[in-house]
Amino acid sequence: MMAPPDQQAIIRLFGVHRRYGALNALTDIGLDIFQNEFVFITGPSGAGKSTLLKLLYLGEPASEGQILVDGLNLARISRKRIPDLRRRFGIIFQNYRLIPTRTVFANVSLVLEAMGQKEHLIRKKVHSVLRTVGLEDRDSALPLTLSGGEQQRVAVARAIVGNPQILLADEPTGSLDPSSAGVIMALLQRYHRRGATVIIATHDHEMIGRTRGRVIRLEHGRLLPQPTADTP
Amino acid sequence: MMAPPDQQAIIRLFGVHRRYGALNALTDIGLDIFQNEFVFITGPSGAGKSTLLKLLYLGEPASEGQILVDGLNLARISRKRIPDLRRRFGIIFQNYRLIPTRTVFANVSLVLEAMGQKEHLIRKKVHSVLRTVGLEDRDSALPLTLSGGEQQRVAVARAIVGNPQILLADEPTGSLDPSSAGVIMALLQRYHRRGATVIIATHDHEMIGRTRGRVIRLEHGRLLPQPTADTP
Amino acid sequence: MNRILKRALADIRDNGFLNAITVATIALAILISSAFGLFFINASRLMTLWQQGVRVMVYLQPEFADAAVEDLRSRLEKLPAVGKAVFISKDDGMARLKKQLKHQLSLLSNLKANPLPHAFEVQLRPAVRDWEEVADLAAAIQKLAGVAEVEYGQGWLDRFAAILRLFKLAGFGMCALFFIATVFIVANTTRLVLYSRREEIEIMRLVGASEGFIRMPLYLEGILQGAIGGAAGLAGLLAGHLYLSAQIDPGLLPSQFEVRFFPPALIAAILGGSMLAGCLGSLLSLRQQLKT
Amino acid sequence: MNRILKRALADIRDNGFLNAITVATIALAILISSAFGLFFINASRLMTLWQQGVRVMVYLQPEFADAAVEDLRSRLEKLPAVGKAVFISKDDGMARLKKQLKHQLSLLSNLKANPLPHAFEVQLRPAVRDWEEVADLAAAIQKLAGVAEVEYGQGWLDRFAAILRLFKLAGFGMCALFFIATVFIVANTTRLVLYSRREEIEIMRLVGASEGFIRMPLYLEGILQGAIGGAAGLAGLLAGHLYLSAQIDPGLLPSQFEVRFFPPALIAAILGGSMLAGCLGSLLSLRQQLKT
Ligand SMILES: Nc1ncnc2c1ncn2[C@@H]1O[C@H](COP(=O)(O)OP(=O)(O)OP(=O)(O)O)[C@@H](O)[C@H]1O
Ligand SMILES: Nc1ncnc2c1ncn2[C@@H]1O[C@H](COP(=O)(O)OP(=O)(O)OP(=O)(O)O)[C@@H](O)[C@H]1O
Ligand SMILES: [Mg+2]
Ligand SMILES: [Mg+2]
Repeated sequence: MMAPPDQQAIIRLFGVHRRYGALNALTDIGLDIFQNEFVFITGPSGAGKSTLLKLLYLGEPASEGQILVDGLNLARISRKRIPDLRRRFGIIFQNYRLIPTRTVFANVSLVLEAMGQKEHLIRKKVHSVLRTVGLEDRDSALPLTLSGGEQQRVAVARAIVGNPQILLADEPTGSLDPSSAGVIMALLQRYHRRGATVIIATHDHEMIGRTRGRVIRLEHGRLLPQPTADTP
Repeated sequence: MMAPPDQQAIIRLFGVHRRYGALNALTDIGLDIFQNEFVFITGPSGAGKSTLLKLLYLGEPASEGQILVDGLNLARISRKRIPDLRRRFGIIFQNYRLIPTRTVFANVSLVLEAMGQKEHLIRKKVHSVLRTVGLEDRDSALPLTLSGGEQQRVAVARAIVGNPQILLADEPTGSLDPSSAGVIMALLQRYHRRGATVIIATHDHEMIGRTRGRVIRLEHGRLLPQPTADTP
Repeated sequence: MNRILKRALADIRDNGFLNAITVATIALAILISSAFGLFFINASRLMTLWQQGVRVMVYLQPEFADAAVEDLRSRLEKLPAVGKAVFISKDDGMARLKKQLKHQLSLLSNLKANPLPHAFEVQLRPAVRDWEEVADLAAAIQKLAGVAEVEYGQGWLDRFAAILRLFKLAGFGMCALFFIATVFIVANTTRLVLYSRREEIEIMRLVGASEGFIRMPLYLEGILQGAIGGAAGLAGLLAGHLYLSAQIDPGLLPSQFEVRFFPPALIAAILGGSMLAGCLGSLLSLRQQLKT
Repeated sequence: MNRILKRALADIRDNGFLNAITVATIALAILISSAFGLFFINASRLMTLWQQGVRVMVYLQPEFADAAVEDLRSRLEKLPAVGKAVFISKDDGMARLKKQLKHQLSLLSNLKANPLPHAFEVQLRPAVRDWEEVADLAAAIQKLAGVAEVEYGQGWLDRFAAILRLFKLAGFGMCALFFIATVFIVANTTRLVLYSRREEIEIMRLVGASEGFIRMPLYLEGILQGAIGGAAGLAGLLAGHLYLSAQIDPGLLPSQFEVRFFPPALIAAILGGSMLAGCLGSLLSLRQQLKT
């Protein structure tokens, strides 16, 4: 699904580096991601997939280079505007990052509360999204009492409940059996069809094979030359 | 690899239940696992795989039924003997459970220190096992500065460094790309050949297909009837 | 606001242990610093009262006419610092002297006539605190017609006043120190609590919550904890105070004195300080977390 | 042991922030409770000294021979409670009386002979603390040959003694309260710290570490933190003490009195208490974690 040239790039990276001390997690990344694209980022363990996602939502700053998200220059954004930026993203973190002291419901509703939505609306939306990921009856459980796959599904629910423009998913089905994984992937595809841009970091070549989308390969922090685009 | 009848069962479960309030995570599990077996536990998300492993190392007590590990009755074991029991196991937790304030080296060496081994021996063994999982140069990193797959490999290293009798691995390659996963699986098989009993909870049917071992299926907390044993 | 309060209360419920420890620490810290404050306030009130117990003796001229006594009394009692003026006739004076000189009575036995002058014993108003005020008063009395001499402040009382001053100095210094230390202890405790919750706060930031959204409930929580802890500390102090006051033999204390608790304004100030301290800790902690 | 210490030190290094906060809280808590202790000890020493300043006056029989004075003095000074006995001849006595009665001098002007007896002013040893001891002493002196009457304890001193007793009662109570509160605050802080580290402790248990292996370094850490925090608190107090002592006008205080710091034994006790408190918190916390 190489985006047609007239389409708008929602995310642009120019010469981006990310260093941790002597370690170069990302080296000279130049990349455009277009509105409503479905992108896989793949590569071996430690290649820099998660780091790349982190740079987009300012989980960490780039060491060098420019990143534009929907026209915002991330290097120049003021601290007060960061929440604004992050609300454009729905993020499924590799390690889920659920709040252990809050129930499943509270973890998911947090996003909507932070947006200032009305309480009865929040309740409706959260229950609906929990139903979609198959956890409607676990809404009052604490995350640590859930199985790994259940936690991952809560993370998915939290990422999509706010109806974000861009979905960043870091290994969103790593803890799921094939059938649950299929459900989640179908969900992300449906979400994509509604107009969102979806970026998935994953090792799962099988999943990549089954799904239409651009594949970006990283190795040792560098982009590999893209194979011929597999247009839809 | 159905164990021959003369082989000794190292783990035996009789009518084991585990309930969390109204939820039955495990129902009436009866199971023998033999010395030096290689066992996969599989099943959909929330089936009870992790719970079953937790019962073995007394991460949680069974609600009902008897569990024997190497002759020890877990229901009767005194609190003081629990560390003894746990040292028979090497455990790869589903969520890794690394200590965030300690370096990779310290996380792995902890096991040997707790066994009271000599410092120079510890250093040698830890470095050797970190080399095996491909992290020899990250020994002084903190876990949260590692990628997901790197963390998982630290968890593997910690599980095997103490040379335990039984290895419990909960989704040990979920965050790994196929080639790293292959390395880890080869490691677990080598470990098995050295005489250990290996029990792996996983969704990865591909991995199960590639590896010789008994497959135990769980669904909704119940054992499914075993398919015809695939003897080596 | 209602929403923030709701979230703060939910948060307190979800973090029961942390809250219990925080409130207990605040209560203890407030208890000890205000126990000292209360002790100091009462002790210095007692000492002031004692100092005020000082009489000023006014000796009249030998030729003073008995008829003018009432006139002088009313003039004395009109002075602002004076509470009451008690007339002591020369005969009363001799009786007192005999009691005072019981071992030297032979002295007095040879006397033919009573050589003592009439006198007034002047008691001061409770508002009179300083030694200087007493000296001013004495000077004013000295000027009145018929007054021969004014006497006040025996040696031991001078010494006492100096010690009282020292006591008050140390006391105020320590009150200040204790309350500052309390603020720090409370703030430290809140910081520890938020440190153990930093992952949660980080997650809120990552899902796009604004700083205000994150902080307001935490500040409110700090304020609530400060209020509850402070109130508990003061309640404990009050209980101890009531118990101990009941134990004290009233005969030991000057009759005008009663052991008192803090006045309401001070209670309010202590609670306010404790609320502020709870909030301050959250503030410092959240600032620090932003920096890293 | 060496290994445990090593692990404790590594642990302190790895948890820098938590340790800094713990040590600071311990230091503050120790500072305030021992500041009060110090204040109380000095104030009550001062008051005791004052009370000891009480003289016992021994009036001799009129027929007492001047030659026997030295004999009586040595007998007085042999009494264990007596520090010094100063002879006051009848002439000295008259001179004092004249000073004392400056407003009633006319009283004395008619005297032909000095009717006063010889007397001894007896000063007490510093070790004499109680009013009862003074009374016992007086009774003992009364029995000596040549003694007509023994006088001690003027009215104001009685009153003072009662207040001193009250002050000491409240002071000891508060010292106890403060130190208990300090122990709790320190223990609470350690509990909070270990609460925020419970995941780590749980992990150690899961990989087969024995309770001893887990706890020993933590206890040792609590003890080290208690020692460092306690020492810092005491050092702060010492600094304040030295500064304030230098500020005090020595003229205000009795000459035998100097403001003192804690004796070494008490310092050791405070440090010990603070170490125990640090350890106690760890103990409670680890116990609690085992139960859940
Ligand atoms: N905060 C950090 N400090 C130091 N090094 C880091 C930090 N975060 C990541 N790294 C390193 O950067 C490299 C890339 O990490 P990243 O998490 O992006 O890998 P990844 O492609 O997501 O791998 P995985 O598939 O294992 O999750 C790794 O070698 C990792 O150790
Ligand atoms: N401490 C707990 N309290 C309540 N319910 C629990 C607890 N632990 C597990 N459960 C529930 O028990 C069921 C089995 O959980 P378990 O973790 O064993 O699943 P699993 O087979 O490992 O799943 P996954 O593949 O997703 O890791 C799940 O529904 C889970 O929510
Ligand atoms: Mg990653
Ligand atoms: Mg599991």
